[in-house]
Amino acid sequence: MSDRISYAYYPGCSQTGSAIDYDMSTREVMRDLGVELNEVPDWTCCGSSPAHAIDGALSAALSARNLEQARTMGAGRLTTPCPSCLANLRTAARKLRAPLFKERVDRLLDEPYQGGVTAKSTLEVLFAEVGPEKVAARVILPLTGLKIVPYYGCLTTRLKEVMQFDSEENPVSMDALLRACGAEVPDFSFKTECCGASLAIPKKDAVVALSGKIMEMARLAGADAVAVACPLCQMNLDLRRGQINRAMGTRNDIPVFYFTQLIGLALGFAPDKLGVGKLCVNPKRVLDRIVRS
Amino acid sequence: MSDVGGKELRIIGFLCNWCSYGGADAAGVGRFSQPTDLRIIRMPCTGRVDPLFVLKALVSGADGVLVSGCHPRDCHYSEGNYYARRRLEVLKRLLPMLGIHEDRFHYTWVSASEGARWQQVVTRFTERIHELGPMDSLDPELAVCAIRELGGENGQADQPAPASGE
Amino acid sequence: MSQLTELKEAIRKALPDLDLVLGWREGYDALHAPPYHIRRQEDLEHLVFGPMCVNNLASQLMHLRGKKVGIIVKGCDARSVVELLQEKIVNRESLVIFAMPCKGVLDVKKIRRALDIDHAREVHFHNGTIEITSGDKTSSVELKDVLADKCLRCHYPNATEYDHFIGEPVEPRVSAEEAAADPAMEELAGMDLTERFAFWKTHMNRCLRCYACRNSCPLCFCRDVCLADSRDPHWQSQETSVREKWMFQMIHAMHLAGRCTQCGECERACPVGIPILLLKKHLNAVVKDLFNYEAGIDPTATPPLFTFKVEEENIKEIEL
Amino acid sequence: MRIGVFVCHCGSNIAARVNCAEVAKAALNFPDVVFATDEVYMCSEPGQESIRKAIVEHRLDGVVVASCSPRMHEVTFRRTVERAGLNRYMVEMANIREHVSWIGHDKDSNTRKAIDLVRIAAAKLRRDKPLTFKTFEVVKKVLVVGGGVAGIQAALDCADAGLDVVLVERKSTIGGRMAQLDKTFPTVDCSTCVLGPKMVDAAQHTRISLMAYSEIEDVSGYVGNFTARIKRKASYVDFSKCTGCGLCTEKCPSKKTFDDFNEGVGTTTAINIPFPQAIPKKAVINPATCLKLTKGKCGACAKVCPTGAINFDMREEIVEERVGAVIAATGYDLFDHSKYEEYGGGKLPDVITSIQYERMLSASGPTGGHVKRPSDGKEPKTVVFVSCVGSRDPAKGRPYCSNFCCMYIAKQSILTKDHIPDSQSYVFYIDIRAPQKGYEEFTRRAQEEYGTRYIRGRVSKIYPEGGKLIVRGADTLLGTQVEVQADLVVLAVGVEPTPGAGKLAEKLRISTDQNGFFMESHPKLRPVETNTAGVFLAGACQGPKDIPASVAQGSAAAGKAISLLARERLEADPQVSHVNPKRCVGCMKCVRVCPFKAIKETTGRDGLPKAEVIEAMCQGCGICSVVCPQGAVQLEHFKDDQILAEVEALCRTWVAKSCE
Amino acid sequence: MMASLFIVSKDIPQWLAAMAKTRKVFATQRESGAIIFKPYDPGREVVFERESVTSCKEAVFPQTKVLFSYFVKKNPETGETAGVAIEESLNKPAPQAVVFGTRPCGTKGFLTFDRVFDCDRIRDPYYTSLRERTAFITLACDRPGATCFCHWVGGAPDDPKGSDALLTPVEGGFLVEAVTEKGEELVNEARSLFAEADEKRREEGAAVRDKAKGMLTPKPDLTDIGPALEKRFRDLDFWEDMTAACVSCNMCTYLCPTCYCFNITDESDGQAGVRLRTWDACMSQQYSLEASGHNPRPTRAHRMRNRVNHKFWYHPKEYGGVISCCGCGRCVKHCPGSVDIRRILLTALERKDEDAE
Repeated sequence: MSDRISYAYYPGCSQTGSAIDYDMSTREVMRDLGVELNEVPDWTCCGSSPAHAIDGALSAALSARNLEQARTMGAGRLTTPCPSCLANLRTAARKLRAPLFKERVDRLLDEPYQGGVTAKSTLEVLFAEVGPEKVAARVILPLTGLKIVPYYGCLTTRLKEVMQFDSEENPVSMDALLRACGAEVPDFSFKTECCGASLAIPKKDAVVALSGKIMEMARLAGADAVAVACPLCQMNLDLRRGQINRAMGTRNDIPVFYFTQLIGLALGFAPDKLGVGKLCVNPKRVLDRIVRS
Repeated sequence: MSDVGGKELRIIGFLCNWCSYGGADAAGVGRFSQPTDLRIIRMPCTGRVDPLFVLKALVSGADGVLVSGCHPRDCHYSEGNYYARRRLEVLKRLLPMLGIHEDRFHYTWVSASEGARWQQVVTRFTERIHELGPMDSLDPELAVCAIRELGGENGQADQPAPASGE
Repeated sequence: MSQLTELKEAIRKALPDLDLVLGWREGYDALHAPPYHIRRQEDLEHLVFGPMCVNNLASQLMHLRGKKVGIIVKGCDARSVVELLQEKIVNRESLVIFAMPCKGVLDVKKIRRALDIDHAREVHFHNGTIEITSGDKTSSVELKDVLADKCLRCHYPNATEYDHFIGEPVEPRVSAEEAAADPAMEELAGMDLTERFAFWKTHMNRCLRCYACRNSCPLCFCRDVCLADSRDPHWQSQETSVREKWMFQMIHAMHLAGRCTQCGECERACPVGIPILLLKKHLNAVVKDLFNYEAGIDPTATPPLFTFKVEEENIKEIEL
Repeated sequence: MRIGVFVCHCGSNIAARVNCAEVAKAALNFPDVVFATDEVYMCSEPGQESIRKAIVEHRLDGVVVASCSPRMHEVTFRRTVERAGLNRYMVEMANIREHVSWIGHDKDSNTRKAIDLVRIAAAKLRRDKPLTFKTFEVVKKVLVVGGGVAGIQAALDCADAGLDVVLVERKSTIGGRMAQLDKTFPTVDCSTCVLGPKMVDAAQHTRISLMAYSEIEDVSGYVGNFTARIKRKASYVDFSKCTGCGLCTEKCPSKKTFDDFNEGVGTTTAINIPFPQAIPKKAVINPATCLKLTKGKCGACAKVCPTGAINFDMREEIVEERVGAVIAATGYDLFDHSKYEEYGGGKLPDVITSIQYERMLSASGPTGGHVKRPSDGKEPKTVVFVSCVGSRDPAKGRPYCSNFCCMYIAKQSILTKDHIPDSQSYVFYIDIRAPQKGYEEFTRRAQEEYGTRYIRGRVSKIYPEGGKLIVRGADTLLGTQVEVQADLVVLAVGVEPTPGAGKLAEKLRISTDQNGFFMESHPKLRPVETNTAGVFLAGACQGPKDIPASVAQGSAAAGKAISLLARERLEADPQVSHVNPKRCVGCMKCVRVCPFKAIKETTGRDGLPKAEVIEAMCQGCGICSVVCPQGAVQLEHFKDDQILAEVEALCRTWVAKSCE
Repeated sequence: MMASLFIVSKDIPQWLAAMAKTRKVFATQRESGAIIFKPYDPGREVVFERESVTSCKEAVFPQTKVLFSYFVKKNPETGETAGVAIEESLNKPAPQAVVFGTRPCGTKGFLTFDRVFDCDRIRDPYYTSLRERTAFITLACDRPGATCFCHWVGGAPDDPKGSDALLTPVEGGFLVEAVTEKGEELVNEARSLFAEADEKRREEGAAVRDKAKGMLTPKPDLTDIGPALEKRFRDLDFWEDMTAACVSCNMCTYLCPTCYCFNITDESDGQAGVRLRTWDACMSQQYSLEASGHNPRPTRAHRMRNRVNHKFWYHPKEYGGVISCCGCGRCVKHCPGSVDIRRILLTALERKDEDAE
């Protein structure tokens, strides 16, 4: 394999707003590890919630359009940090193999869908192509002594047939990358529990209960920090911490990072380059320990 | 599904008695509906399937030929399908040089328990042959077929024997 | 000592222990050298060797089973002998092989096309040209223009299996890769399916069912009991339709798959110029690709269609 | 030739989708067909009688039956024509049920297809020849592979019927899975007490030769005349000297050896006798952990052995046995639950398998019958049983039901209460499958008398929290999520074929089903036979089975072997290859490819080599026929001409149709 | 013989086209380097420069001839046989035919056929029906080839025997002489294409023929060839040596203008069938194979002996001394082993006084 890895990059809507720090850290880390990201020109919403719940063809058409945008830039493969976007892109590509469905989608598109672009998560690119060894070799400030709990959320590896990456019940890719950064990664039973994101609007109390349980389990596991790979998970675990603590009567103050932020820190990037300042739960204690070591 | 897209095409299947023939039976028992174009010839083993039977069928008017036997390692005679695999692969690669689309011939492995798989194989193969359409014909042979007209429409005596052989 | 003298000497010594030695003699003109049986010492005077010795003498070995036979081979002929040894048609103990390094044989059809010659009284070879005297006229042509196609791409000019090697081995004319590049094959490959189908239909229409191809083939040793003229089993009728003629060539090609040493005798023998070697070349390439096997190299090998591997590296199961 | 065609309606099975009368009418036009009719049930008594009558009345010399699959009724109709005085091979079948009426919906297309299939059959029949049997002697000895309860039963039944038996067991003792069990359901009697006497009988039976710690290397030959090569593995103990006193096991310093018999609950010594009632009761050295064999030091066992049975230089040896029949009884293995990451992926110490629990419950087990949590040795008060772990779960590649887990869960929950009266058991289940005699009552007792709480739903997650295991699942009856705080979780792991089953199937030339279990010849009518004559199946190697079913099938397989070998001579299937010496050129390609070494080289009248088939060894695969370039080797009933006739019958019709 | 006419080369296709209006025309055409007889196709060039590989035998004695077809009729009620319907191929009249561009030797081949298939004893309708309807326009040879020996067996490069018209190549075209009325008719049908040949052309034609004759190698005296071959009959070593290069294929007999052996086979599905008459070849092992498995001519030596003897000994003996070889040399020229029948004859003659051991 040549050193140069190149991907079309599809940030996804969240990464331009609430999760801009995920986007920032992703770009920095990837660049440092030799992955060339070329942003898909004129990309649009992937058609994930709520479109996919209302109109399957429209949702697929949106994903198809983005994949075609990537194809026109000459890319055979695309990466996105957001599991939700990835799920929709990959689902659309699968469904479009059926000629009748493709016909319906093509009617919604300017040009018929041709296909041929595969989408992968940023996590998969880092784990499977860059690899923990290469990450470890480039670590400048190891996360030694930090217990970091990896939380993958429900979409990163599911559905298995769609994602075709890592174990759906006990994924280990993020564990390996964090270990490569020097962190201690304890066993964690709640890696793929639901944070409740899809109920965020209609049933806030359910979200708080689910996310609260995850944070409680992280505390029991002795976590100094939680690493996530999904903008919605991050929002629920981080932004809602006050609600969680109030509802559960806890005082959980474990910060929740994007895994790319943690890798970035280990690679020696300044926290502000990685958007660490955008986190709600104060990460200072963690940051201090990295610098100290 | 009476057949795929209208008129039936001419498809011959050579099936191993021990597995695929049973698989086709299993598909029947399971009522897995299939296109009706295929005509199955029962063989003792795919090791008995001479590639020349396939060629003979293709030059004689078949539009497609399917050979199906036991999965590797499952041959009732231990080794028949291994020989078949080599012979049939060579045959498959010969066809295009003869000007015959290689997709007109397919060999695969279906066990006696894989009724659903058999349904899939038959359906897909039949669809594929329909995509390719009827085979280009060679010269109309002197063929016994051509003189069947002698016997009237159904080959029956329309009137008392003109030149009795008895 | 010239190569021919050396060859004669070797045969002279071996002849007392042999029933006969297969060689070539001078033919009705200087361009033809028909196969010849050397039984007595005095027969040796007619023995010739040179680019006009086109026939593959291995084709005769099947008739001579049970006899102690000597055979003169060119590089390509030796491959046929190796194949016959593999298939136990000939017994190594009752065979003495005299190997001649070969720089190629003539294609008489090419000569006829290049030069307007009827009766070649004399033929001389020097410096890569062939000089032919016919009547009172002498004309010459570059040897490379009139050598058989197979020789232009020959990769085995020296026999690999022999008892006596006469003279020095010659360098292969081309590398293995060059040997693989074949304009006739490329032409066929360049056609689409319809064109190829029509190609064979046209060519096969001309076939006479004379079976010169089959009977000249060193490996078609079933010739007297060939499927093509058998009533039991009844594979073919006697009808001279394209269907039957083409079917025979398919039988021929499939039966040679993994065995054909590409000596080209079938195509050379065809009186009406049907390019039947193409099918065999193609199958040889397939066999090489699938089983990494070339016929007629190793006398102890088993031709690939008479054996198998449980895991075939190069056969991928194709799903519909 | 005079051919009769008989088209079967099979009630409405065929007639509803095929115009049978039209098929018969069309058949009357086929070459040599002089009689054609259709009947409601061809295989019925009157149906067969009508065939017999027609043969006599119309002087038929061949019959085509268009009905169901020949795999179903070919034998039936062969007998029918034989009764009418024809050779039994003068029958061809056209499969117009499984291959036509059951799979096609359009009656016209089906009828056309049925006519073609009859056409093929008639064309082939025209070239059929009466075939006659030759007979051959049989070896009156049975090889039983696997010494579990099914194998033991089969061996005992065969031996009692007067057949010699070779009983081969891979482990050092027979007994199999049943020997590992504490109690059996639904009687809750002691498993070893039931099995023990049978094991002793098997060991002491004069007709049974027991080969423990041995495996099948390969099997060649054919029904009545198999040759099995059996590998005696190196046990490093001379079984003829070992008395099973156990002194060596006491002195062995290598005490961290994985305890196979106890499923890794506790450890054992490098030299070991698996359990007190082992048969044969012989010690075996595990070469992976023996200090003498790994490091060249120690040898304590050799020093203390009173009979000098220890032999560190022992090598495996191959023993050859000629047998007439083979019974495969290789049993089952258990699903590796580490594939369930949601249940801890095998890393949570207090999540154990049901068979481990069984060993824990056993008084002769590693814990002396005391139930202890592996993590801390404490007695659990809350035990959760999870059913269908690796069963009925297509996502894990295990779509089938493992048959007996429901019942042993009930048994184990009852035993739990017996062992720990203040305990509470929970069972997560999908369905309770208890169809045999006394089974349903047994599961109700578990619930009603022993207070086991049954929760209908799958477990979605097991995770540790505060020294407990949280078992989260759905209660689909209440429609809610439930969480149970458990001290010990027992997974009812599914049943799968033994790891060597696939290899053994290859050696025996039998097939396996999609799940890897040995395939029976017919799921209903030939459940213990295989498609290889003379090879029979017993027990869970054919599919998950509980003890009574395994014992029954062991007896059934024995019955089949006994009836096979009761005859002095067997009839050889005459569908074998023959060489026409006039066509054979002696290239011996057929000799090269024959998997059965059934073709030999001889010398023809012209002094040249010719091939010759040894009929008794030929199995009729036809590989030889294809490699013979001159068509000299022909397989009876599948001759080139017969297959070509079938091809041509179709092609001619097709070409004729397209000319119209 | 009618007076000589002249036709320019470029008008030949027009003549062929005129004849093809009402007749089936066979002409020599080139395919893949081989000159063969094929039905005339205006899109394809007719070539004359060499003797064709195949003879024109196909025109009158097709390689496959359906003699008749038959169908076993059945009673629709009982399925029992109710007679056989037969379609006789003779009932379909064959079209008039012209063979164009055969050489004198090839044309003469049919004289041998006539002796066999149309004689006092036998009149084979399948043969004669085609023979009567076929005309031969023969091209005289201007240059005999290395394998030509028509003059050994009573022929000549300009022998008009058996031809209906004879062409002689001259500068710019051909001299045309009608030999029979049929030939005359063929010329007259396109009379406008022909000019009267002037003296100069006639002389040129005569010169061409003389030159060709002059080029012939000296011919041996074959008067005693029968007895000479008889002497060698039991001398299998002689025949072994003569056939060392023979591969036992059928080529020599199939290309031969005088070989008339045939085989008759039925092809049937049990109910409908055809009876075929196809060429057979005495060089094939099966030719003389008997049902018992015995073969009186088991080796190629036996078979070659039969071929040569038949042409030069048995046939002359049976048919008033006429050798049934036309000397075209196809069997020599195209033989994969370059087996030379002339050498066999000469060697036999050389040893005619030598008794076999």
